[in-house]
Amino acid sequence: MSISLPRWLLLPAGLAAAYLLLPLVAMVLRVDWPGFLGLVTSPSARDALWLSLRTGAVSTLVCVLLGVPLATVLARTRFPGQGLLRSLVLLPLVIPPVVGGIALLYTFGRRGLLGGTLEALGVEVAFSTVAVVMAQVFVAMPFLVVSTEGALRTAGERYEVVAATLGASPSTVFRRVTLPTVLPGLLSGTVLAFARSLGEFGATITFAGSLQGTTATLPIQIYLERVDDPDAAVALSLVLVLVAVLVIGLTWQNPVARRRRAPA
Amino acid sequence: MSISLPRWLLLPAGLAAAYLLLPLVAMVLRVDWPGFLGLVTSPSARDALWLSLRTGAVSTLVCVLLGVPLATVLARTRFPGQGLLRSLVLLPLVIPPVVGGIALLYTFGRRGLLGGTLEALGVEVAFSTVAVVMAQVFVAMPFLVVSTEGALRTAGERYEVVAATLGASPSTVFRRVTLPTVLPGLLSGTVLAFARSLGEFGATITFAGSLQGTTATLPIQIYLERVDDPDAAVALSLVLVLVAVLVIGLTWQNPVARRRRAPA
Amino acid sequence: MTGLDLVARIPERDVDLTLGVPAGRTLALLGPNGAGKSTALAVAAGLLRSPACRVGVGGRRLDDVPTHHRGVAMLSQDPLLFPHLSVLDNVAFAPRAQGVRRSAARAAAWRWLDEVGVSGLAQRRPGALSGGQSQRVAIARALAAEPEVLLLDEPMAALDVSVTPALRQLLRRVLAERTVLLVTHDALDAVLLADRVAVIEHGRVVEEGPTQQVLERPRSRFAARIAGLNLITGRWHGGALEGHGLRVQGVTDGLALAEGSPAVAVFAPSAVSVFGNDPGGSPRNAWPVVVTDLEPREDRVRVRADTRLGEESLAADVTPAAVADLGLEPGVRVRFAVKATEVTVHPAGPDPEPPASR
Amino acid sequence: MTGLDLVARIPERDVDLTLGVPAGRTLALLGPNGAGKSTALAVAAGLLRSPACRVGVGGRRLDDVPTHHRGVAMLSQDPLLFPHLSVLDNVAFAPRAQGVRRSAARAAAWRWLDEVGVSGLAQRRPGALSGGQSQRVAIARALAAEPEVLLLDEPMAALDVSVTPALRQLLRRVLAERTVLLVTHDALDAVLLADRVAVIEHGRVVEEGPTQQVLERPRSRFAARIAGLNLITGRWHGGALEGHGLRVQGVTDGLALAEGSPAVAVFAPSAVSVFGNDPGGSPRNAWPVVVTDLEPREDRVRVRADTRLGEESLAADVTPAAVADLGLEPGVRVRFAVKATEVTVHPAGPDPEPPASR
Amino acid sequence: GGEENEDTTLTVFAAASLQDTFTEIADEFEAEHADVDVRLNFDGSSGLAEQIQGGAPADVFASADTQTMDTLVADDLVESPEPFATNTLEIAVPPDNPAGIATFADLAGPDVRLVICAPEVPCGHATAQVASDAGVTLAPVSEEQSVTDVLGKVTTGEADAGLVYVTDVTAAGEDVQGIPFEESKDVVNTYPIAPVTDSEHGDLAAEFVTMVRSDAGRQVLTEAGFGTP
Ligand SMILES: Nc1ncnc2c1ncn2[C@@H]1O[C@H](COP(=O)(O)OP(=O)(O)OP(=O)(O)O)[C@@H](O)[C@H]1O
Ligand SMILES: Nc1ncnc2c1ncn2[C@@H]1O[C@H](COP(=O)(O)OP(=O)(O)OP(=O)(O)O)[C@@H](O)[C@H]1O
Ligand SMILES: [Mg+2]
Ligand SMILES: [Mg+2]
Repeated sequence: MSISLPRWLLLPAGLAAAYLLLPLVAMVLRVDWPGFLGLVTSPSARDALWLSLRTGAVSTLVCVLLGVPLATVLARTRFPGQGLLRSLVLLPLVIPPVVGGIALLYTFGRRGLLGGTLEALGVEVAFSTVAVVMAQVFVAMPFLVVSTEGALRTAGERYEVVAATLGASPSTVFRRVTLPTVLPGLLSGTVLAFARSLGEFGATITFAGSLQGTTATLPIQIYLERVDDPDAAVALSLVLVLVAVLVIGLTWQNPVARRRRAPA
Repeated sequence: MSISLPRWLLLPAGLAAAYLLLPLVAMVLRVDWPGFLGLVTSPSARDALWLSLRTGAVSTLVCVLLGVPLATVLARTRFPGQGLLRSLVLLPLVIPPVVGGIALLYTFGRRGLLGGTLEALGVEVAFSTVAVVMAQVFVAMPFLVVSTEGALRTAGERYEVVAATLGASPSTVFRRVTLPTVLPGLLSGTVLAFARSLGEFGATITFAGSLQGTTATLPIQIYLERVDDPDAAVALSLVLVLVAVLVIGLTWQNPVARRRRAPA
Repeated sequence: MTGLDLVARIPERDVDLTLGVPAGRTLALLGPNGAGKSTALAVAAGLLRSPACRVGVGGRRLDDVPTHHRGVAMLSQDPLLFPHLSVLDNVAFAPRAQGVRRSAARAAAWRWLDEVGVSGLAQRRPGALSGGQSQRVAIARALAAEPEVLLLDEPMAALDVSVTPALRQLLRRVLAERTVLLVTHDALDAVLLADRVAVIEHGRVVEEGPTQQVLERPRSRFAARIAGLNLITGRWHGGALEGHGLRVQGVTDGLALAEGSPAVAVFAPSAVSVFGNDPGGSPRNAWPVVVTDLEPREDRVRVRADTRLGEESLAADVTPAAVADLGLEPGVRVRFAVKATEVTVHPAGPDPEPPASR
Repeated sequence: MTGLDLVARIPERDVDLTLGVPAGRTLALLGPNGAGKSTALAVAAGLLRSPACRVGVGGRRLDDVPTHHRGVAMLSQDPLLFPHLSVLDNVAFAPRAQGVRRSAARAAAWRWLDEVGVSGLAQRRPGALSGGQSQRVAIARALAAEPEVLLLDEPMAALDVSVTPALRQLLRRVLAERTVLLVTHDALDAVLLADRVAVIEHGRVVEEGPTQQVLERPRSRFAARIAGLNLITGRWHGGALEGHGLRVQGVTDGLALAEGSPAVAVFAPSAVSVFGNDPGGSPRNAWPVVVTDLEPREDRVRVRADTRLGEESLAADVTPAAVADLGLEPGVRVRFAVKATEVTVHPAGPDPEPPASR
Repeated sequence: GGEENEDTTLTVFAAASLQDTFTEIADEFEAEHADVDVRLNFDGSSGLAEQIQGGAPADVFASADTQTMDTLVADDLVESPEPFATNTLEIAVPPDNPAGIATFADLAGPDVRLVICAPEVPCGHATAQVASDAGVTLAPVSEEQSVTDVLGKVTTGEADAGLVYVTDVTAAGEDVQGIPFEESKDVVNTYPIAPVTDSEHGDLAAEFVTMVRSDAGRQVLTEAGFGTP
């Protein structure tokens, strides 16, 4: 507010924005609008959208519930092998999603590492909606962990120390100080995780397969349509984009904006 | 250091770590070690690895050069439509990469939005190594932007204000105060972007094709191998993982650790 | 209530201190910047740990007890109010953390905010406070924790002079019931709030003792710079303090003193004039004394003298010229005169006598 | 050099101030917590903007000039040292930002660190400093910017008493050449560093004028609380200050004063005793005066009197009993006596006379 | 590579299932044309078609189905495609055949975890046709996007059976067991190949097409399990 940015910053920033947005514009221009509504309201598309939203929400929740603790442990403690762990946590990002799906099969599949155990427990995940969530969590969690950890480090632990001297237990400190302090970073991470879950395809189709209403999420539907009818794929992608803008817009803008209004 | 974490945090954190690492273990267990060396040192694999490293490095650089300014503008200014822009910037995350590749083709391809302009300039990007970098930048930049923006917001602008009162120009403030202050978050973002570039496949194969030595990166090679020989695909993935651990380990751990040592 | 025993040994900071605060007493830490005062507090709070450090409260060893279980609350040098909580919630934080219900915690927070005079700001965010307002909220937040042991790092910093006396009284009242380690740069804080004083220089305790003794007759260079005060304890009778056979007139800084209540009169040696015989004039206090001692210091001479009753030792700072004029030397009988307006009389707590543990 | 004109009108904070500092002068801002002192500084620095605010330096309107082009450096209430830079680089930051070469900037930084007495900490990170050390580094950092206009928010906060006098002298020297807005809670800072004083309460200037006038005869409640000092300007001759026909003995707080150099003697009204005739005894200063005025305040009475020469007005605080005893009323001739140890004599800068611009 | 002596580069876009065979044929083609460098670009047929529509610099396009080729013909992007290979479906089961599949009808068994291609993709289209011809109603647990995905489920044992092409079973080697079935003969998938209209090396492109359809090319394809059109 009070500080001006260097002018030259606007050039690369504008370039970056243009580069990210132009392909969207090109996509919108290619959409076959007369057929659009019919395409995106077909039962398979509706099922896929609904499934995507449900699984995306659940995955994001799981990512937050598991990922925030992991990020906190990585940012706030020191233990041997921590450096290695921090790199390893990133790997689902690097592995092509399809290979990630294979790895998940090797682990949780019928003949996988834990397959026997799971079978004994009567749990069968393959080809189920649970598998979709598992695939999404696997690919999306690193985003949440990494950006939350960065925010935790940037914020430092001064306020946590103060809270402890006021008699707050570690749990209270975590809930009432740590989390609110890193809220902007955590929200960014959550949004990243949600976006990545929503767009997830490779690991899902490999690990969970694709069946309308059960495992065929919107990206999978898009892939299938693409073979038949690229226009339909683009139209469906646009729906995905719209949904994402809506969800992200509603959940992300407001808290951040609210925070902004409070003077720093 | 001085503050203890809630014990119960270790449970979800451990679960998260296990969930992310177990598939890797399963993958390692499945590798056909006798054939491993031959597989991963084949000329096509070597070409692909080298190409992946080169393009990944360049993409990350481009992401940082363009993405950090964009993140700064998003975090430090207010303008009409900013909220929308912030959501839109995330979209390359949501769109399935293949659709992203199509959108890039629609934009920069010979018949795309800017195709005529580019052709007039004598520039042809599609199906070249430049196209690989463009595809990677498109999918990876949002990570950098979002996590850097989160870090900028978490850090606040107190120090930037102080610097300005000491007569530092906006450029100086940006270089000597803003960037160092958000270094941990920026590093996380950079690592995310690099990892995502390294693993990028869908947009690349669509926009840049899969020509050995020119556009066939390691993930594309993995994809092609998988058609014939899933074991080879897994072996190559392991190489990708190894490379990522090495690169990330070297570039990420050290600065973060160095920062940590300085008392907060 | 419980005493505090502390060994703070942090070689990286060149700090090696051993301090003890008896149960329910207040120990003031004085010392130059970087002496190690905040370090001592950090060790007591469990924020700084090292195998060479020892912290005990009420005989219980706390070395391995996490900060939040120590029953120790700390006011640090920087207010560090939680930026995401309102002022009210900042102050209610400690009661809430101790399991008090929201409404009760808020009520307590209102009370404390009122005590430090900023209840009008309860709904603000800390980012919208001035420096002194933040400091007051931070004081309220620390006091609201109602800990057994309280660590206060320069509580009066950034406060304007118009609130300082009232806040001192508030602290006096609150600290009376607690075991307190108080860092201050102001001798008056030590006089009014602390039972004992420790002077720290270069990470070592260079002087330690009852407040009156250390401030009246400082042995360390630093204490000498800030202190050298005359303190007379007694009771408030008929608008003056009576004690040790002296009647002392003074001003009370607007604070009410009950008839017969314990009080302490404070005045600087520099405020004491020396006369050969009763001077008349405006000074309300003029006591016959016998010079016991002359200490030249820089450009003045400190004259020490005992009251006729031999009970109370007082000091006066005069110029060398005055020493010559009046022929001052040990054994000479003179009068020490102090204007009533130079003497401040403060309430002295329920027990003006040194406790047995001293 | 350039003067500063300021209209700080921030309705959200209930602040509406108009202030002016002539070129090369220092204006001290006094006022209770939350009065709007820091707000005024923020407006001057360009950190707070609003259409209703006006900032001019040397006649040039700065309203739309970004902070870094204003030639204004600010020491804020919180040290806010850059955590990622060493102490040395923190202090070298401003010269570097102004394009000075690295080696020259570092040399300047060393110099400033030395001036504030923390050159031994140059290689440390700010995180490893004590509170007072941080404050000193922050002072050095602000001074190293060598701005035309300097904004200082409580520069002496958190400093220990042993360094305060030396730092005051440093500031005196540095501020003499600059246009300065100085926030302080200590009247002595205003006396020694400022030409004029503005007292702010509830976001409004309630009193403004030359330091001596405001501090000697405060009209506002707040100023009355902190001030009411006697100031006598003159020149240092033969170990005493001579001016306005008076010879004043005092102590110099260890600072050397050159023969014939301008100086100011400061003492509190409460330190002045009133006698019917020459009292003898230790007080070195006893001047015949004529009572002009009696002002009862709370538990004491301020007696104002002119020296025989009619040039200098002095005040003494005495108890009502003393007024009765001595039969004080306007026109009565008495003696005002002050002990030399109660009078501090400070160097008064190159020009002890009020400048023409006043 | 041979850029140092200004070789002509012939770019061939081929369906991913042709990876091994076309690599071999391209080697032979390079051996016969010393100054030609063949660049191969593999992806799913529809992906390749999109790339060509997007202006990709292709000289030859070999598709895994006629439908995709036809869309390019309609856009005038390729010239006169010709069939060069055929493929038929086969049942793939894990080596131990846990569900005991022997015939096509067995696939409809209640406890069989069957995966097939989605109807939108060519292999799924063929699957649907075989099933309806045979009067069998299939209840798959998953409808995959590509043959590779179907095969992946079978090789990892996740599925009890899958329907893929003969060539895929051949390529997968010992990881799966192939079970041919009579009904597949009626639904033949044809692979067409064509030079791209915009090609700057029209003659060479035509030569490559000829090479693929020559006896030498046929032999390579047959070894991989392809049929002759
Ligand atoms: N985090 C730290 N790491 C290393 N040294 C430190 C750290 N904090 C303080 N120090 C050093 O330890 C010594 C004692 O510091 P401490 O903060 O205890 O001083 P203090 O007595 O509180 O001073 P002040 O009056 O300035 O607050 C100082 O020399 C200081 O530079
Ligand atoms: N960021 C802010 N937003 C809104 N109000 C503010 C903000 N900062 C300060 N205020 C309010 O503005 C008024 C003036 O504050 P300011 O900081 O100028 O006081 P100050 O005179 O510097 O006090 P102190 O001596 O405590 O530092 C106060 O009432 C304060 O609560
Ligand atoms: Mg300290
Ligand atoms: Mg202030």
